[in-house]
Amino acid sequence: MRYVAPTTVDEARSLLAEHPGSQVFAGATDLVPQIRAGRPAPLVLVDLKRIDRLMTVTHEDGQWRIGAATPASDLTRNSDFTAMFPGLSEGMGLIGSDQIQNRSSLGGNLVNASPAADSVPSMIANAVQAVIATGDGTRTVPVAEIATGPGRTSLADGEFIIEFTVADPPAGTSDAYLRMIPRTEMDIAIVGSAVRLTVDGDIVTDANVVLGAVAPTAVTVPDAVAALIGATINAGLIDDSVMNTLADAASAACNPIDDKRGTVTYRRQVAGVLTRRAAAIAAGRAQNGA
Amino acid sequence: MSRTHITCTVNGDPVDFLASDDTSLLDALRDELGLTGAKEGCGTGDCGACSVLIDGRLNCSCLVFAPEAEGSDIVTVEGIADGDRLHPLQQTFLEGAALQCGICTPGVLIAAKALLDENPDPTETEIRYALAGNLCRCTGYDKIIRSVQEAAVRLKGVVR
Amino acid sequence: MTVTEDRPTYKWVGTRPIRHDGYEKVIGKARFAADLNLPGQLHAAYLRSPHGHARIISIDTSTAAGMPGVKAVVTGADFPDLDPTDPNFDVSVNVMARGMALYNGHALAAVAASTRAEAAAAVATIQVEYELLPVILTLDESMADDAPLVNEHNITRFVESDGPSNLATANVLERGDVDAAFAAADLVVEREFDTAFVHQGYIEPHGCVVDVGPNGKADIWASSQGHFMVRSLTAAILGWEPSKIKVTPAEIGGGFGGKTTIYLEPIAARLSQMSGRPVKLVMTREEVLRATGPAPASQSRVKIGASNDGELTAIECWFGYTVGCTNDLAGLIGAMSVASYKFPNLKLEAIGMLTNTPKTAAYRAPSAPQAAFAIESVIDEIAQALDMDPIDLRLKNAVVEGDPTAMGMPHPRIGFVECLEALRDSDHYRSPVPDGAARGIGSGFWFNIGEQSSATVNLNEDGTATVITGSPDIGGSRTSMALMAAEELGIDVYSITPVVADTESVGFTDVTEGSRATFSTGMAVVNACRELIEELRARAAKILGVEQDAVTWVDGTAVADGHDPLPLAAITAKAKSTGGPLTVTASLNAGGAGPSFAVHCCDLTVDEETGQVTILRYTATQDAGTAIHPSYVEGQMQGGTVQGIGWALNEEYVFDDEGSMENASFLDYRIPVASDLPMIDTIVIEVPNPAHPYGVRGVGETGIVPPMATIANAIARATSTRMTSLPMSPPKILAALDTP
Amino acid sequence: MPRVHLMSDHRRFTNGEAIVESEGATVGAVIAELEQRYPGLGEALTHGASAGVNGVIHSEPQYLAVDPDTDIYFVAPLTGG
Repeated sequence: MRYVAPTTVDEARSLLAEHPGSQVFAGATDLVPQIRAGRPAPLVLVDLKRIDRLMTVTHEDGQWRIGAATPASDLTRNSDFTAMFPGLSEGMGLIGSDQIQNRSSLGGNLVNASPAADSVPSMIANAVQAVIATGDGTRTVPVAEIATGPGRTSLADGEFIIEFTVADPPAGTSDAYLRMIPRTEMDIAIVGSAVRLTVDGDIVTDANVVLGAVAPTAVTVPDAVAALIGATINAGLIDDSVMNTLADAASAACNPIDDKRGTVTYRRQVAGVLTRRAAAIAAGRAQNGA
Repeated sequence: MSRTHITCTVNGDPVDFLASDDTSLLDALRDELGLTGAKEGCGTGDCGACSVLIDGRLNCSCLVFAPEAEGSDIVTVEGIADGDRLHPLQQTFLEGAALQCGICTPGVLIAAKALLDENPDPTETEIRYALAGNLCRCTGYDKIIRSVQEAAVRLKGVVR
Repeated sequence: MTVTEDRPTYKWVGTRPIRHDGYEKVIGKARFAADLNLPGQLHAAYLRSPHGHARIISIDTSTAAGMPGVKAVVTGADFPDLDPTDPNFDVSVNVMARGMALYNGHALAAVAASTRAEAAAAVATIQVEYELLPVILTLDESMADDAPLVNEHNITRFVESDGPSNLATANVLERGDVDAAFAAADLVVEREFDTAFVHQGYIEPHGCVVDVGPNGKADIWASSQGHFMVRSLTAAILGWEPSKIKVTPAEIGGGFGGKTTIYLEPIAARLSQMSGRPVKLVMTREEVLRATGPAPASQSRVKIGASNDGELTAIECWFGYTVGCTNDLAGLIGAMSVASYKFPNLKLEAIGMLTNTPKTAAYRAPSAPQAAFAIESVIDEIAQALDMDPIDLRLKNAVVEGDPTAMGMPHPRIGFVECLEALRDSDHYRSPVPDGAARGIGSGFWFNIGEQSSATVNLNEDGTATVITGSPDIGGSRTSMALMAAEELGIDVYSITPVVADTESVGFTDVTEGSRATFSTGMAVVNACRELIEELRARAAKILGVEQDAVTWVDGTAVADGHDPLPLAAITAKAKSTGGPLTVTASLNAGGAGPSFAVHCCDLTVDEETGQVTILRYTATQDAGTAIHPSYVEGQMQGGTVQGIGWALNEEYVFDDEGSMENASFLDYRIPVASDLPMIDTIVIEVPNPAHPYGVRGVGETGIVPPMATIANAIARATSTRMTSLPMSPPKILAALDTP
Repeated sequence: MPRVHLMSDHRRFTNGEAIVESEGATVGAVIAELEQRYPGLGEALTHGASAGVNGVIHSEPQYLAVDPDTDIYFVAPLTGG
């Protein structure tokens, strides 16, 4: 295995083109354990962390640009970003320990394509776009289109993500992310739920609900969105009937597996519970700009 | 497997060494540089016994490829004392019986130092979450948390 | 907080000095097994069985032997076959399979090469022809009438048996007439429980470096709980003479019973002998979880009868342990130990059944935690039914000195009542239960054992001392030895250097297990010091020109009427002229290990929508007899408690139906992390053990016995649902809450 | 005469007797005498049991002296962790 560290996007492009079977990485917090567990090491490992553009976060004229290799802790420590996207920041803040968060990146978390990736539901809920380096240019797609199944993405050979872009949330908008893990840290999510709400006065005018770890990829829940839009919020509280419909919709959207972390029934039940709780937090934040 | 020549600073000293590209920084520190303070407890970033600072940031050195260390500034447990004057954390860990077997101690000290460098007055909960990535099986964490709290008090007392 | 009871005041014993081995550990200089590198050393890697149970038709290592960098390859054929009745047969077969892979992960071959990568590449080329056999994973499968044999060499111990079977051990203890007592009881509660395989979880994987010289002398560097055990087992498995093997103890990175046996050393020794090079063999975490000793899984039935006024009149228990692929003697006795109450009528039956899972090993009070989880849960249910305070119910029936143990033998002096009273009067138990939370109680004890220890105490010319023992030290026992020596000799604890010496530099010493180090080895140190004091009095008599009887030893000085006190250093400075070096070795087979009782209490909340448990407060009381170094007694209580909490809430082996462990990593084998826990408050009780010069009781193991029941009892009071299956993980709690 | 308390499994040699008396100055002598009276019992006690005497468990009690009014409790071997 050979290690290379390009310093520009073009240099990375040509390296990937030159060496089919090479692999890009940033934190490798998933890649190293997989190699250790027997996954064949790639012929060439392309470290993206020396390309400034992939490591920088900018915020100008209503848009955030986040380098794909930026460590999660850069964002969780960015108070402006966390104020605008508390849920997304929470999602990244839950990816493993401090040691892991100083390396794991939004790009890596997305491209590793684990169904339980903690940052992906919130990225989708906030309509984050991924700017992808293609053979000779770039293309931009919604994050939801990247992961296609456990360990599989829609990226072609030689393609890698340069950065993510997300527009500032409209007024009265906020989000929240909750996940269920047996311990309080260091676990892979058994269930993850991201909710984003936009509130006008005390009426929900826009919503997005995305679940993680309950299907081959993160999954949006249209019925839950429908339940939320038009609902009234008084003093940060959504009334129970909406909450029950919301929870049932989330449970119904689950297509989980039994595995060593959780059972099908457990994931369905808890998906409803976490979605209700995340919606309540998001509502409170959206209404009083918390 | 070709070996790459890597230069960086470790505990303030400029060093250079050879390592094959798939060698972890942990193995390079231990086998090439003889710094066996960082330990392998799992090799997959789940136990924290291999924690080091890379350019001031807390990392599991078992997840870092040796070539990534090129030009970086690395601090290991062997480098946190000031000559023979122990770091306050090392002193409170000894006084507070915050270690028994000691295999996790290097990683815990580095993680605690990273915490106090950034947050000089952490609450108990903040300490517990900052150390959640460092597994200890002997102590039940109680005396580790109390020793970090005591070190924070002593560090605040010192004008920095 | 220490509750001290009729104990003399000591100068050093009971203080909290910094442990002598602490400095190297905090600066990263302490050397554990994997920290040694010898020039020219090879690295070894294992081939492990991918099947849960298979006969090995053939192993072809010819390709591997020719691979680049490979210097030696071994399989089962490279080790002598012991007779199945040999006590070391099971360890030998587990170190390297002989014609039969007994579990997924069982070592089949090993390769030594210049680099780890070359060794691993060579292992991948080894061709093995298997005949797959049925895989037995659970107790029911193993007990089934037509169950295939897990291990064709297994002969049942303790009971009459006619040939190989899946029954490893069987034990029955009886007194009184349980059936009559149940008939007469006002209340009878019966429940079934089960627990999963759990691992000791030490953070240091097993490791060693072995260098066999051309003269056949093996130099072993390894971390273990007993390097003399490493020497004798390695010798037995290789058929070498123990005197040809020297074992130097590395610092041990946790053991908890899991390093009271061996896995690597015979393999590394054979590879070194064959290659003429030192061989380093270190397990990966995955190998530690797949192939080293878990504690047995268990099923149990507990039935207890009581009168309306809270007298526990009868107990009948059946315990079924799955003990892995070989006959493990880790003492089903533990199951018997937990009848901590008077119980005039008692019937305890325990069996150990074989399964195609890794050979089990001791893990802190082996087999007692599983039994205590069941018994202490039913006792708590009785307290609820009788509307009695759970401590009062236990106080009413607690065993005291003279009451029979489950095995019939009368208890010596014990401190169970004192622990119950201390907890009852504690701030925790007196304060109200936080709203939304619930409080649980649990208790337990462990016998502790004596066994053999040696100690050599040398006085140096400047009046300092070196205390040399053979007991590996995990929890601070070196400093405890120094404290006892300082108390005896009357010198400063820091003028004493405690050393854990290799097998050629100190007398034979048994494994550090059964919480015996401070007890037995401590006793050897005290005996050596007392002999030295006699010699010092004789030397002082010569110096002062008086009779030896006229000299008494007080606070490190020789005192004789009409003379100024003669400090130790003044005597050692004249050692040469008064008779030569001052050195004494003492050894013993220690008897009278005093049991250590504990009572725990925890407040917790249960999120009834997700099944998640949050522990708010935890208090542990335990009788240490005399706390030589209170900080490290507290450390044993806190460490044991948190292992018990892990066993209660999240730790388990998850096998697929082929017997492959699916969670062989610290990601999915979930031991507690710092943010899972509150502080573990400790109340050290001191009811001195009359059989020890300082009243010491071993404290290393009891801490793990009470937590599972303590937490289950709190969950039962929080949710009015009795959890009977470990681990009490969120999915299992939610499922239990949903069943009506 | 020392009183010997047997584990349930060893009572099969003494057709159910839980406590038997036996002549002997050491535990080893007691075991040998028991082997005469109850063939097989001595063998079982030698290999598969420890002896509890005066509150202390001895894993190899062969040469342990006992006086006439001692109680010897035979128990399964005890290990620790």
